[in-house]
Amino acid sequence: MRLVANLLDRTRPLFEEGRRLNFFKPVFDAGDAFFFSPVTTTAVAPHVRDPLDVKRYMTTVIIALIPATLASIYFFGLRMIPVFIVSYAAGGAVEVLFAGIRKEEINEGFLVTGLIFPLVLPPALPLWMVAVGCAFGVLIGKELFGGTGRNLFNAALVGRVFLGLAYPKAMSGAWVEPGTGLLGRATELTVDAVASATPLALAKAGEFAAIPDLLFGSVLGSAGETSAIAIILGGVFLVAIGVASWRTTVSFLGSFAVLSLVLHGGDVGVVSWHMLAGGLLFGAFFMATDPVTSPMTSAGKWIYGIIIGVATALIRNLTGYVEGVTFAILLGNIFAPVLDETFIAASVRRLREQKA
Amino acid sequence: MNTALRGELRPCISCGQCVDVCPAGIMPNVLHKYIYAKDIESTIDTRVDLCFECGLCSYICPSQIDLRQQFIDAKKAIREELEALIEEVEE
Amino acid sequence: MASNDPQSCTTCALPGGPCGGKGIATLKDGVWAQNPISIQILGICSALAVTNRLENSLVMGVALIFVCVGSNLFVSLLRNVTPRRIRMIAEVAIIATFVIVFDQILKAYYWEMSKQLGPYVGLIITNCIVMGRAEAFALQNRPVVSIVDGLANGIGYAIVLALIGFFRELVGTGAVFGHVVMPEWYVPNQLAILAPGAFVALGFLIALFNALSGANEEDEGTQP
Amino acid sequence: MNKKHSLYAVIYALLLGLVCAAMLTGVDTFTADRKAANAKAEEVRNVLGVLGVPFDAAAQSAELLEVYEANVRTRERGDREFYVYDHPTEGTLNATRFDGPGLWGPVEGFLCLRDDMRTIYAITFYKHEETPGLGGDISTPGFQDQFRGKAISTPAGSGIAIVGDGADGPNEVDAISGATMTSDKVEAMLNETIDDILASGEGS
Repeated sequence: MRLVANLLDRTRPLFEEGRRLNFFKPVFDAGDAFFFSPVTTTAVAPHVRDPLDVKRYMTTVIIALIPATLASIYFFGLRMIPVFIVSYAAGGAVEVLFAGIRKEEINEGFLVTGLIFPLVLPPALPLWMVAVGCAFGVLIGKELFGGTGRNLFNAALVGRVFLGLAYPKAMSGAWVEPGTGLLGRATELTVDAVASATPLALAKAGEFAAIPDLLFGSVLGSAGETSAIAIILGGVFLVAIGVASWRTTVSFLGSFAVLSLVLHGGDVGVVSWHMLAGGLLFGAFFMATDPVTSPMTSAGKWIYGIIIGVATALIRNLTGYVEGVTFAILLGNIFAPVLDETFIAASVRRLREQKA
Repeated sequence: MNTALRGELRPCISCGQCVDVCPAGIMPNVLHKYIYAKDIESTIDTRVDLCFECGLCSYICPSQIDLRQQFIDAKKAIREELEALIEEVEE
Repeated sequence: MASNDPQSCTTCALPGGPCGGKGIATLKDGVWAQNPISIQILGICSALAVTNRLENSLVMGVALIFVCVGSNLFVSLLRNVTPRRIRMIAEVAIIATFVIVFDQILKAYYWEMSKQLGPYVGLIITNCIVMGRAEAFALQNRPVVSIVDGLANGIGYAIVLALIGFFRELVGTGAVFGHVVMPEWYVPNQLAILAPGAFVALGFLIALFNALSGANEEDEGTQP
Repeated sequence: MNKKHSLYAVIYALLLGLVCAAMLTGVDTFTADRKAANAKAEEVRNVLGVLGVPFDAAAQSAELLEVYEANVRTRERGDREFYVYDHPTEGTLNATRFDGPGLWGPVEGFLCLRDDMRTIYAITFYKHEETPGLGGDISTPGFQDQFRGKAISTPAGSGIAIVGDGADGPNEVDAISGATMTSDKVEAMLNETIDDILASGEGS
């Protein structure tokens, strides 16, 4: 650690105002903050802070994603590791560029986007597509709206929709047969892409994958979405610690289940199968709960979850698409500010009547 | 080295935790956005005057925004503006 | 408006100054400073719908130039005899006539293109640019300068459409005018030839035009 | 006459309407022949294409019609219209139109059978709204050429099967990977047409 500290101290002046590397100051600060905690204390009350700051927030999300990440490596091979690296590099490059333009510091948000993005992609997608998709998502989905905290849409999902529309053939032909046995594919460096149908596509033709396979995750699908157990494990941790809002998750899953029951004529078996298949759980725990793109009011979160749940059920059952979670969440994102506006106006009215 | 304590420069991520903890029942996250946009009208409407500066919002905020200080400043600005207005009327 | 003072023209050397001395300014406005698409954001429906290929974009541009010039000329010629109450209907009738004439010619001599453009040639009737120029310019100006205005706006529209069409065809199919120009390893990005790709392309183009003309400078620092 | 007067407005509108109508009528008469020829040629081009009649791709509408008239005749078989062409080397070919719902919109095409009315000579899909790059590939030669020589009726049963995992039977073709839904819809509409053809053949 002394070595790192020395290096940071020695190079610090290079990044100051007017020096050659000033544009890259955000990179330096990010590295600095990654290794060492800030030592400054506040000069004014309340003097102490809740240790759960944004950095911890993001770290918590990453910890919650570990089970799904490990599952993706187990089922779809070591090739996932370069995929993660490429995703981080592409998203990070856009982030650094904009941090430089805005003269702001790099936000920790991209640590989550960079990891979540490959998990919602087919595992055998060419690396350059991962890079293009991640860069597009961060650029169009986040930075053009003003960066972290101001983005309207979930950046990872914008990237995914972009790839789905731009390279439909690659996106539907990059699945990998999941590994089995003790080590799965975690010992294999390369994988074979196959173009078979995913469980949801087969379900449209009346063929249902076995529920234990869906729970464990040994089915075809996006890298991080197949293993229901791994997602629930991380997701419950995230909700329990308070980073993800249980309101969104519950209303999303609840409304999906209710509407699916109606559409399937009360067939509980089919509905519970649908709850485990595809990206529903991953979306409910990790994507829809993104605090920036979901409403901030509690009542807004309930309705937001219901919009997504209803849209997912409708898309899955009544359209030509087999999966609807991505579109449904982006649709929910559009409604989030409107919902906030409505409920904040109601709160303001209530506050105005209150005596000072 | 001030990554964690650079106040409003770090964006609000709309987590809503300040609303949950605020004993005065106001919405610090909404107020923060109005103050940042210098929208004094809306700041008054959203009842910044109800804040009694307990600092719980500053404590809980994961973005380390010093909400308490912002509200103190905002209230002071509003008071000054009102006084100026009263003086004008009296004259 | 300077329509009634026939001053001699200083910019174009034509005797008698048929354009009232503002030919060049009108041309510049239409093509650049008041570009109908990138500045006024008018007529973007067709700009999104038909720009998936460069050839389509160009034909559409020609169609708009034809209609805009024709309708501006006739609206301007009739401006002193048209009753104000029914001027809008008269404008629509003139515009529709020119649109249908172009559509019929396209159907007879360029069948393939007519099929590609589908209903969008007919929809020029409702294009805000044509109606807007007739209402805002031709109704108050003399015929020659009205023709210049129609030409300028048509060209402004055609240039933007051609740019979008070029970008979308190149990215979406790796080709220009149907000839593949991108190297073999290039994988066409099919988003570009779908409607959402048109939105993205148009967005970037408007941003580029704004950056070049320095518009929106006063907006600095008002974001929440 | 006073410009504000209603009668003036009515007369003006009438005159303007007359002039516009006259212009349009003129243009319409002037282009009518060519437009009709183009519309017919559009149809003819599809028929000639699936029957394998040699024609110049850049030919004008009138020339295409000539080629069509010289080579193709039509005949009714049951309720179905067939375009018949005596191919110099392949024997008599019979083409018929089929249509049906695709994934996103209607799909239309021609199915061309050999003399025995049991073997496919060629197939084309000339109109569809499927996803470009996925279902849209039904209009590519790669997909359509697979159908050549396939049997629409085998001792095991009738119909074409579009299968996902390696076609090997005499009536099987490969589905488009990633476009299961489109493949299923196309299979359904083809088999409906084939059943219709086989049923209409029994009576004749």
